[in-house]
Amino acid sequence: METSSHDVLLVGGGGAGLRAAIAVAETNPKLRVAVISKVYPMRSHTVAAEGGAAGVVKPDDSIDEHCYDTISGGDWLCDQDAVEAFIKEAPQELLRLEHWGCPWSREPDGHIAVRAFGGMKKRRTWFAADKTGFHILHTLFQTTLKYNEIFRYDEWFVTKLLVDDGRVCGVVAIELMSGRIQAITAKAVVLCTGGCGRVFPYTTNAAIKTGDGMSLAYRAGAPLKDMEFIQYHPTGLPFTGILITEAARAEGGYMLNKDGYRYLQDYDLGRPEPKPVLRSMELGPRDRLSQAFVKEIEKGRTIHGPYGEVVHLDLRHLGEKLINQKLPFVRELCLKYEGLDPVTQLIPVRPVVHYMMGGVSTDINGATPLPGLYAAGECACVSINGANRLGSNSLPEILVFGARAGVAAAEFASGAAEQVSQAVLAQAEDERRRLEQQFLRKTDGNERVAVIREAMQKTLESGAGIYRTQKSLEDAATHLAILRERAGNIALDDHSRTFNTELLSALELHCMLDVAICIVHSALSRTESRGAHQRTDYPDRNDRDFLAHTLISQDEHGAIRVNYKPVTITRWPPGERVYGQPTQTAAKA
Amino acid sequence: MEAKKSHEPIFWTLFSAGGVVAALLLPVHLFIFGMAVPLHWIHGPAYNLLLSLAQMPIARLYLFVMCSLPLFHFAHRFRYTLYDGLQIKHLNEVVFASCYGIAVLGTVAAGWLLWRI
Amino acid sequence: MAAGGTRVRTANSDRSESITMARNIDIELQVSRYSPEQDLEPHLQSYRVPIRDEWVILDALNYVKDKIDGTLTFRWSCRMGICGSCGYMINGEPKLGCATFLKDYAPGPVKIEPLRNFPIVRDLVIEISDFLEKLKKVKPWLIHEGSNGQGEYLQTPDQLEQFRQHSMCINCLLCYAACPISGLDPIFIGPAALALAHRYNKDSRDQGSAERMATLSHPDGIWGCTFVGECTRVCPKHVDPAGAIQQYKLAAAMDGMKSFLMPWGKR
Amino acid sequence: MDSAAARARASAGGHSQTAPAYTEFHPRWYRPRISTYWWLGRWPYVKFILRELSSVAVAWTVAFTLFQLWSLSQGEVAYSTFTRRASSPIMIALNVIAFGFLLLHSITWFNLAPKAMAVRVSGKRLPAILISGPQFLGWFAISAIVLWIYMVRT
Repeated sequence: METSSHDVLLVGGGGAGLRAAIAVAETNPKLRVAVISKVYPMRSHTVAAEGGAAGVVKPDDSIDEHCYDTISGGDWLCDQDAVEAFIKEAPQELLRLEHWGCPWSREPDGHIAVRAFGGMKKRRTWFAADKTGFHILHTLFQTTLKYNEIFRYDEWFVTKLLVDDGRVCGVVAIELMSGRIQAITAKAVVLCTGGCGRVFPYTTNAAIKTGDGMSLAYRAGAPLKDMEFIQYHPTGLPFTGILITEAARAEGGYMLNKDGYRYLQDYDLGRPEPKPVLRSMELGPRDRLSQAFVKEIEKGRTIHGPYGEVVHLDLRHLGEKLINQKLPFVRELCLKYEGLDPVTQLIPVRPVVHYMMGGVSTDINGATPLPGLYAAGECACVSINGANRLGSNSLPEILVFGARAGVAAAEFASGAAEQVSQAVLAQAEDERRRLEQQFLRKTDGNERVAVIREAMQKTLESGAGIYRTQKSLEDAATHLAILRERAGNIALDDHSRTFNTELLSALELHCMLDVAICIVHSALSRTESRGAHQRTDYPDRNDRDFLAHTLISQDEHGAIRVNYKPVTITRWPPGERVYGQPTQTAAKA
Repeated sequence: MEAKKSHEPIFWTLFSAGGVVAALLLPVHLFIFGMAVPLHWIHGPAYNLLLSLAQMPIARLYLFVMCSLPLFHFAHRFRYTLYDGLQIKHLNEVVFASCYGIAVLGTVAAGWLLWRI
Repeated sequence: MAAGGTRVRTANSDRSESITMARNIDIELQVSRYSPEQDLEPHLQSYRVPIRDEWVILDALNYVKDKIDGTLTFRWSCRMGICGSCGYMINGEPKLGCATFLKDYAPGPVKIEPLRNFPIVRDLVIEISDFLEKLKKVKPWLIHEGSNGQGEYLQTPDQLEQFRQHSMCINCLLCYAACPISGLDPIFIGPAALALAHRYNKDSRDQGSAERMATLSHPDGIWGCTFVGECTRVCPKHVDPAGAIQQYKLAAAMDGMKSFLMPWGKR
Repeated sequence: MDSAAARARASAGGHSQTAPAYTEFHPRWYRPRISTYWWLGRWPYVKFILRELSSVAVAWTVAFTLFQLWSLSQGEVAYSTFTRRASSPIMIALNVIAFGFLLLHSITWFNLAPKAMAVRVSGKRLPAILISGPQFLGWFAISAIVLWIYMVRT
């Protein structure tokens, strides 16, 4: 088998991967660094982030306030040392991006402009109109072109991590263009493969977000952390799941039920004011808004649409000028995909799966428990998002922890010896044989990728959606076990070597099934409600037993193990999450 | 390559200037002398008057500009039309020499005629 | 395209799940197929798919891939017009598959082919490494000498406005498919890359325009463009590459004239 | 690698020279050829080629004018020969066609000018009409003045 060799290998070419690549190149220009990505880097899903990136920059703001918002927003499941490091470094990273050319929106005097965002008590969200992710990704990608030392494997799919004596020393990957299966060895591997929204039927996530990196790490024996915490974004378009950014609410949009009533006032989120109030009503956190939607359905106050129940997002009172200036992409998306103009019409929205708080368990430098393996971005869980991520924290997260993981991996690789044993090459050879036999040459299967994928998505939606119960989760677990069995019996129409996307989707399906199983089992074990994980059979938060991270892993025999690891609390002891007017806060206390 | 790099802006400038002159001045001239007079929409010019008009220094300058710059406009544009329309970029040298040859010859002819008129 | 190669395939009842959609109205897709392992050249294959109001071309292709023919090969990802993966020729026009509604082509047929002016890898998948080389050539990154330390480079909204439009390029390459020069002259740097170069040149924080001029003012750069204007017309993000290139020509011409008239002046 | 490429070359004879046979793990791209008549069949391309061909009408008009000036310089007899020739049906037909192309050139030229000129006044880009408009007005004015001089002075 052909092999190639690098010092640091970044799996995934999105925001985290590219930021990490630059960090490696800057840390030690002598290192042979490579980015391997299943799509061209500028196609990565970072591109779709809209609203903005939070970073403390204005004089009226402080690191501590951002920390508090993040920690309370995460329902005290955040590791507070990680949060603090993150929030201190976020503005520097955003500034670095500014120096690399990111076209941040500006104040009239030329300084960075900031906007309000859900769950944030201060205005601190940097933005580039409502295409922030797009500009960040392209700025990073174009900046990496400057570094000749960054080698790219574009449109290669990693199928396995090579592990030798407990240490990760490379990957096996398939080149889509040629169908070549190859071992790529490296002293350090950084997973930056993004999230797994595609395990659900309605998601803002792109087709490529299939949890590949989480599954790779899980199969290699690394634990996944807090996988039960899945963020629903309260405002997705009903058929496509296309995201209508939170910035639409930050600029003053209202959430209305079928009576035109701002229903969030009924859910402990404050009183309706004509202008947006920080940490109140429409600017509450995403988990609470999505949960309020389900309650509205139960009350029969939602609107029946062709794709199920919806509520309305009302931007009409903002006026055409503000919408064009601050939310042009929202208008473009509504016109294009819903045939309506938000300047004059209501936007039908529903909660859709948006983000995975959990992921590959890492420390504050992106290191996983497996030596040589690092992770950053949505596929990782450093634990800054806890049980519910605040909007505009994920873009700085990919930058801060992309850079940290890059630096850590570079330092590890600088000190490590090349370790490519015969056993590793044999593993790679075995993997190649597996891919050939189970997929490319297999003709006797009778299952179809899309059928199993759809069944899995429906199972997750009904079993592990916004509200879960013991029964729904157990049913889902049973169902997923059957689906995993069936997935072993997939037959491909396509046996071609060249750009075999059906093979790719089969491999992705296996990754998604791993991730789905982890989600359901993690959710089953956590018998409390916290943030985005709401158990109707255990409606209260239980800090005595569950102020802890779920760690799910599998042993050599494939048996699932769930463990817990205490949350790191430094300066912010667990308290109640209060949103809405200060007067209400006082009344409640 | 280096030589071409430094010259292309000059050719493009001539092309643009010629394009402007051609757009502003040529239609009315062709309209008068190519259509209106031959078709007797307007009366034909008296020879002497026309000659004295053309002999005015300002008119000579005007006519020179009107003839020379549009030829450079033509040379540039027609060159690319041949490249793209006929896919003959490999004949670059021949095409280039012919197009600009016409432009230079036309300009010299115009200068000579207007000098002697 | 070999007309004889046209075969119609529809969903096998045993394979498609219970199809909830109304099947009374459907439409014929004619999709360009090319398998490098079997074919010498592309041919069209027909599929019948239902029409639904909210379906874009991409939904129809995915319907085929999922239910009728798993070998159909195409790129896609975000399906919201921002990742730039799904550019195809749809009835001869370069368009994004995720932003083009199926119902607009009723009663059909709709012809879907790979983007023009690129080598075809397979079916609708084109080879784009050439574009990435060209992109790198124009140095699409901020060049700023001096202090790269603390504090932001100030930029007023007006200064941002100068290049904002040209920064919207999603590299979907529809402009290359629309540009005849890109097809005729493969070394022409092309609309998207030139527009991105212009984007950095017009950025008030950038000081690299002189550096970029060497590449751009080359005959394969801006001078190759004859202003067909199609790149701008097909651009789904209104980047206006044609305008960018002409503006750049004007700037380069001024620059050229200056050094021609004043060779002693500073460059 | 080398041997694979050699195999690819060796098996090329089986099909055609431009399309070597597929070799496992080596992508084989199909490169469509561009027809010589690429500009036919799509209206935007036809329009483009017509616009570019207007340069021939420009050259023709200059040639016609140079011929006129030469006749003028050769005396009254020569000039009357010129006017006679200019009145022949073929010349009139040619000039009508050329005139059509000149109009096409003028209109497209003025309409495209705003694209090339991003004029900004107090931060806002000047609308296209404010750039092309004055050019059209200038064109009409110059044409009117030339016509007026011709009518009055001759």
